[in-house]
Amino acid sequence: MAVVDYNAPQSVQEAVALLSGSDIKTKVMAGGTDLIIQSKSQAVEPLRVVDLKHIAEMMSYSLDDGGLSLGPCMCCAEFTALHDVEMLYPGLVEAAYLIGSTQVQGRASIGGNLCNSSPAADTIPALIAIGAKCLIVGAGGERTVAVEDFVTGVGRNCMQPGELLQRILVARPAPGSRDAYLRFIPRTEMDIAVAGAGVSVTLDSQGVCTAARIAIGAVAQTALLVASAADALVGTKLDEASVAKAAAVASAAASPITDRRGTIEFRRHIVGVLVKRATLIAKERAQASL
Amino acid sequence: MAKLHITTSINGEATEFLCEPHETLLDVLRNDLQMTGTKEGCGSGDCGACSVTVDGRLTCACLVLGVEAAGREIGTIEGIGSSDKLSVIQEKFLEHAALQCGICTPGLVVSTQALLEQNPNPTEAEARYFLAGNLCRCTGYDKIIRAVLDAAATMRGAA
Amino acid sequence: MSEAREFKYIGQSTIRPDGFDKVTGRANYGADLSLPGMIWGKILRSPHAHAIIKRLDTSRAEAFPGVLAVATHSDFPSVTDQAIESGEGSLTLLDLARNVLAKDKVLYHGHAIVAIAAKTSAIAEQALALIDIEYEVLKPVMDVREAMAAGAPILHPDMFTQGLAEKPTTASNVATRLEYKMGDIEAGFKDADVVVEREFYTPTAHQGYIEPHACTVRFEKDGQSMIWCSTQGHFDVRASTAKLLAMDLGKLKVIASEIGGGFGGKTTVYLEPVALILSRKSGRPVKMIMDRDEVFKATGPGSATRSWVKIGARKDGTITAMQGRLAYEAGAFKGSPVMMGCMTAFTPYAVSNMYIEGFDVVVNKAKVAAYRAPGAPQAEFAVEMLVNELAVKLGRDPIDLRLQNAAQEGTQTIYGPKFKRVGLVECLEAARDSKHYQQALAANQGRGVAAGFWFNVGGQSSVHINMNPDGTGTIVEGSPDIGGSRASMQMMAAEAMGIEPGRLKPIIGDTENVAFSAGTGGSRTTFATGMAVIEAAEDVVAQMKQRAASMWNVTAEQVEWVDGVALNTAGEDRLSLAEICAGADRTGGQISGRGNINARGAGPSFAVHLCDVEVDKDTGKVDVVRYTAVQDAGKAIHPKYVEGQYQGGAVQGIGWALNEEYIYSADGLLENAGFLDYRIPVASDLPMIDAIIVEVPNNFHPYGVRGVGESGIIPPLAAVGYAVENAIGVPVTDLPLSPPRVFNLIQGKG
Amino acid sequence: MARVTFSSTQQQFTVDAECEVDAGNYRELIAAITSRYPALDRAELLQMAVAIDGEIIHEPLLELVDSDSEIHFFHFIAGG
Repeated sequence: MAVVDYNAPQSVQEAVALLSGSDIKTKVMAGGTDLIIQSKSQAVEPLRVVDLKHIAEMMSYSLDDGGLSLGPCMCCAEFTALHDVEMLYPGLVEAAYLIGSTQVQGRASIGGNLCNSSPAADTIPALIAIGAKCLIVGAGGERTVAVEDFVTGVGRNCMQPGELLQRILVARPAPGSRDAYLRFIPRTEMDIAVAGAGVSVTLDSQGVCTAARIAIGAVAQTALLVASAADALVGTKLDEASVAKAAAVASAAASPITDRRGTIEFRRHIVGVLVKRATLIAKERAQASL
Repeated sequence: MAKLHITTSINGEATEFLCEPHETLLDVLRNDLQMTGTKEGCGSGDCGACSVTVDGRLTCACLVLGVEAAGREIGTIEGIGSSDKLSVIQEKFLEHAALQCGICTPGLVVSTQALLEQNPNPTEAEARYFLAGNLCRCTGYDKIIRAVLDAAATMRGAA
Repeated sequence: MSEAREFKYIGQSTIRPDGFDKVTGRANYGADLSLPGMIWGKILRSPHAHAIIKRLDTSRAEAFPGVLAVATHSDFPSVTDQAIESGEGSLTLLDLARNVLAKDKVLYHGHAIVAIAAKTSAIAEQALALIDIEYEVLKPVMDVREAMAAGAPILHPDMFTQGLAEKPTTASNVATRLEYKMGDIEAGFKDADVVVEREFYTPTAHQGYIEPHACTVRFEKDGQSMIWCSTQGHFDVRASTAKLLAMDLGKLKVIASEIGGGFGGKTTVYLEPVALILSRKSGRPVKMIMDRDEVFKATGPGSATRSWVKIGARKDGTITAMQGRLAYEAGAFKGSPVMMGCMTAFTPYAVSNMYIEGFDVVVNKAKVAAYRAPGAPQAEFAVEMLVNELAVKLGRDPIDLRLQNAAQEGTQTIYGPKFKRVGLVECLEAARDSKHYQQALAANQGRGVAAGFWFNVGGQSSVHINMNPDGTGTIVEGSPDIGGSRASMQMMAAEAMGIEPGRLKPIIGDTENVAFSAGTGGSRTTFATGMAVIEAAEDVVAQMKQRAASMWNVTAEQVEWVDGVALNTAGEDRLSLAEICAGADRTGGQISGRGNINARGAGPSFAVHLCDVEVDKDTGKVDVVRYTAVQDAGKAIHPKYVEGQYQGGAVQGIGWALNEEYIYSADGLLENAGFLDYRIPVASDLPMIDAIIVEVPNNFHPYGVRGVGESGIIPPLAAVGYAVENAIGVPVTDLPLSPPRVFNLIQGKG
Repeated sequence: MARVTFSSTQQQFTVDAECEVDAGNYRELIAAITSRYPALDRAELLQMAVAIDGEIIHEPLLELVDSDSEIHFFHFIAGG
C-alpha cells in the first residue's frame, strides 16, 4: 500500500464523508505507527489516508461522574500523563504505557491500537477488563459496541466501510473497584506481548470480591473476556486458592499459537501467571481505593 | 504522483518543501532537505536513530508522513546546541565517551533532551526506560546513562 | 617498553576529535552522501531458502518508466577463482560474486538476484515487482546436523571436503575438516579423576550494527570511479570490487564514510560492486541503502554452532585433558570461523593433552561474516560452561581452579607458538578481588564466571603526518574509526612528538591519499595503526631535530627533543616545534612524517567476566543484576573508550546469551528480520557494567598496547549461561536462554 | 638448525610432527621443507602465516630465521 492521497479532515462529518466516497482503498490514520509500517511493506497497492488528528474531539478526553470519554486518537504519551485518569484506571494507563517506546507513544493512540485489532494489542484486554465501549459513527449514524465484541479476528473488527471510531467510553469505577494490566515480553521494553492480562476487581468493605472481569491477550485470535475465570474470584477474598483457580481457568480458555514470540505451551502457562499477578495488583489497588 | 507543497517549521525556522504523500518525515529531512543528522536504522520505529520532536513531543521521523509536518513545529538534532557551543547534553556525551560509532548519538541526544525537559531529575531506571527505544549496539548503555544523569544534574545546577 | 614509563597524554580520557560532528549530526555516514543526478538502486531478493532459478526475465522491469539500469550476475566479467582477503580470512572470488548476485541458484532467504536503479527508490521498488522469475524450490538445509547427515540435500555439487586424509569422491556440505592436537589425549583422560562432557548449541546471531549497509557510487566514462561507503576496510572494498569488475586499483577510489557499527559485519562487500555496475550502465551516480530486513536476511551473521567438549582433571584440580569437536555453520558459502574456534577454545588453559577437530559446514542461511572475535565466543561458551561444572565437581572456587590451570608466559598453545607475556592470571586475580565477587547472592540468583582469549592481529597500516607552518598537523591514517580510534591516534602521536593532542587532527584518508592499510578488525587498529602513527610521529621528530641542527649548525645527534622542543646540547638554543614548522620553508621545505608498516608482535588480550542473574522461576525470564568485565589492555591509551569496548562487548554477549537468535520457518524463511523480534538488549534490560582494566604491557608495542575490541564478547555466553545454570540448578546446553527455554529447563523439559 | 612444527593438517602430508632445517630466512626454509616433503604445497605454505619464536607474522617471506628458531605454521587470522 503506497500512500497516494492524504487527507486531514477538520470534523468527524468530513472524515465520514471522505471514508465513504473513495474508489481506492481508504484507511483512517491516528498515530500511524502501524499504518505507515504496513504501507511500506507492500508498496504496490495505492492507499488513501484519512488523518484524524486534526479533529479536536478525536484528540481530547473528559472525565466526570459518568466516567471517561476518550478521543481515540490522543497519543499514549499524553494519555499516560493524565493523573486523574490514572487514579481511576491505572491498568489502562499501564497498558497504554507499554505500547512501544517513548517515541512510539508520542504517536500511537489507544484508538489506533484498538482499530489495528492485533491479537497482541496491549490496550484491548485492559479496555475489556474495565468494560469499555466503542462509540462508532458512520454515514448511517452512531452505534455502541463493547470492546470485547469490537474485535472480530486477527486485524479485523466490526466496523463497516465508511465507519470510524469516535469515542471510547468507560464507566467511572466505584470505590473498591480498580484494574491492573500486565504483559509478558522477553526483554523489558520494545517487544510485542507474548501474553497479556487485564483484570478489574470490585471489593466490598469486607474485602470480598463482588465483581470481576478478566481479559487475556495474545493467546487467541482476539483478546478474550474470560467470564469463568472472573467467576472464580467473585465471592472470595481473592485468596491464593481462588486467584490460582482464576489463573488456571484463564490458561485453559487460551487458544494460542506457536510463533516467533512464543509457543502454545509457554503462552498458555504465562497467561495464567499474568492473571494471577495482575489480580493481586488490582486487589491491592481496590483495597486502597476503599 | 503529484507532489504536495508543505509549509512547516523546523528548528524554529519556517521551511517549505515538496513531497509525495508516501514519503515519511525521515525521507523528507534526509533526502529533500539534506538534513542528514537524523539517521535511519530500521524504518519501523524500533531503533530510535531518527528521533525528532513534533510539536515538542518525541517521536520517530520514520513513523510520521512528511505531509503531516504541515503547520507543525519539528525539532531535529540540527536544532540542538548552537554553531559554536554544544548543549550540556552533547558535552556530557563527549565527556563520558557515551558514543563509539556515533550513529545512535543524534537520536539519543534528541531523546535525552526530551527526557530532561519532562523529568529534570530522572532516576537511573527512569532514564533507562525512557531511552529504551534508542538502540545502541556499541556501548552497552553504561556510559550513555552516566552522561544522561550527569547532564541532568548539571542542568539542574545551572537552572 | 619499561613498565614504569610515565606518559604525558597516554592514559588520559580526552575528548575525541570527531566528537563535535558526532553529537551534532554533522558526521556523514554511509547513507548521507548525495550527488547531483543521483539515482537509487534496489535489490530483488530470493523468497526461498534454496531454489534453482529456472527463468529470469527483467524486460518488463527495464521498460518501466524511470528505470535506468538493471544488473544481474551475468554483468560480472567472467571471474576466475581466487582467494579474496576479508574479515573472515578467505572467500573465493567466485563465491563472493555469487553471494553479491546469485547465479543460477539461490541459497538463502534474501539472497540477492537482480538490482534495479531508478529515478527514485519508490520507482525502483515498483519495478522489482515486474521481474519475471520462476524457481524450482529445493529442500533447504538449516542446521549442521542436517547438513552433515547422509543423504542431505547438497548445496554445492562441486564441493568436496578438504582436510581429509583420503580425497573424497562425493560432494559434501562439509567444506573443511581440521584438527589441532597436543600431547596424548587418551593418556590425559586416563590420568583424570573427574571428567565432564556436554553437547552445546549456539544460534545464528547478527552483529546488529545500527547503521544499515549503504553506499553512493559514481562510475565515470574515463574509468575513474568512486565509491563512498560504510566499511571497516575501504582498501578491502577496493580490492574486492576491482577484482569482481576487472578494474585497475588505480581507477577506483574508495572513501570510507563514518561507520555506524560493524563488529566484523562490514568487512566484505554486498552493495558496492552492484551499485557500480548500475552506475556504469546508467551513466548516473547511484545510491543504495539496505532496509533493515535486508541487513538481517542477507548480510553476514555469526555462525550457529554445535559442539561437544570433554574435560578431565585430577582431584587436585590439575586439568589433564581437553577434547572438543566443533561444527560451525558457514552459511551458503564455505568459510565459517571454525578454525579460530578451534584455536581459541582451550587456549586460556595450560594443559598438556588437547585435541580438537572442527567442521566448516554450508547451510541455507546468509553467508556468515566476521563477528567480533570470530568463532571464539561459541567455542568458549562450551569450554567455560564445563570448567564451571568441573569446579563444582572438584569442590573448588571457579576462579581458583582457573588460576591453577591458567595459561601464562611460556605456555604452549594448541596452534603452535608458546605464549610471551600474557595477562590472564592478572585478570583472574582482579576478578577474584573485585567487590562483585565478594557480594553474596540473593534468592533466585546465580553467578557465572568465564574467561576468553583473542589473539589480536597486526598487519599493514600506513600513516603520514603533515605538519603545518603554525605547528599544527594532520595525521592521515587508513583505518576507519569505528569506536573512537582517532582519539587514540591523536594521543599517541602527541605523546611521541611532545605536543598537545589538540594540535594534531587525525583523519581517515581515502584509498588515493594514504597507502594501503588493512581494515579495522581483529583488534588491530590501536595496536598496528597506532604503531604506524608513532613511527610517523618519530619521523617528524627526527626531521625536526635535523632542521634545528641545520639552523644551529650542529649535528642532529647534538639535538635533544624534550616536550615538543628541540634543545641544542652544544649550546643554549631552543626551538619549539611550532618555530621549526614556521621556518620550514627556509630549512628545506615543509615537514611530513611517514609510517608504513606491517605490524607484528600483536599481544593476546585475555578477559574474565562475572555475571549475576536473577531468574523469575514462574516465567523463565532472566534479569542480569550485576556484571563485571575484566580485561588486559596491555596499555589503555584512552581508558574510557577501552572501558567502552569491554562494556559493549559484554552487552553484545549478554544479548547473544539471552534473547538473540535467527528464527526460521520450516521452509527456511527468516521470520525475525527486524529489531522488533531480533531482540538486542535495550537500555532498560541492563545494569551498569563494571569495567576493570588490567594492564600487562605488550612489549612489542612502544606504549604496550594489546588491542581490546574483541575479547570482551567471548566470556559473556558462558558467564550468563552458567549464572542461569547456577540459579536454576539445571544444566544449560543451548542458547539463547530466552524465557521459554529457561522455563522449560526449570520444568525439566529442557 | 631451526625447528619446524607442522600443524595437524600438514602432518597428513608430512607424517612427521616436526623437523629440523638449516635456513637463513623464511624463503629458504620453505624451499628446504618442500624439497624434503614434496606433498606439501609450496604456494599454500607461502600464503600461510607463521610464528617464529612465538611472534606471529602474516607475510613472512623475507623474515630471518635463527639457527635455534622455533617455527609454527598456521592460517591467516583475521578478526571482527
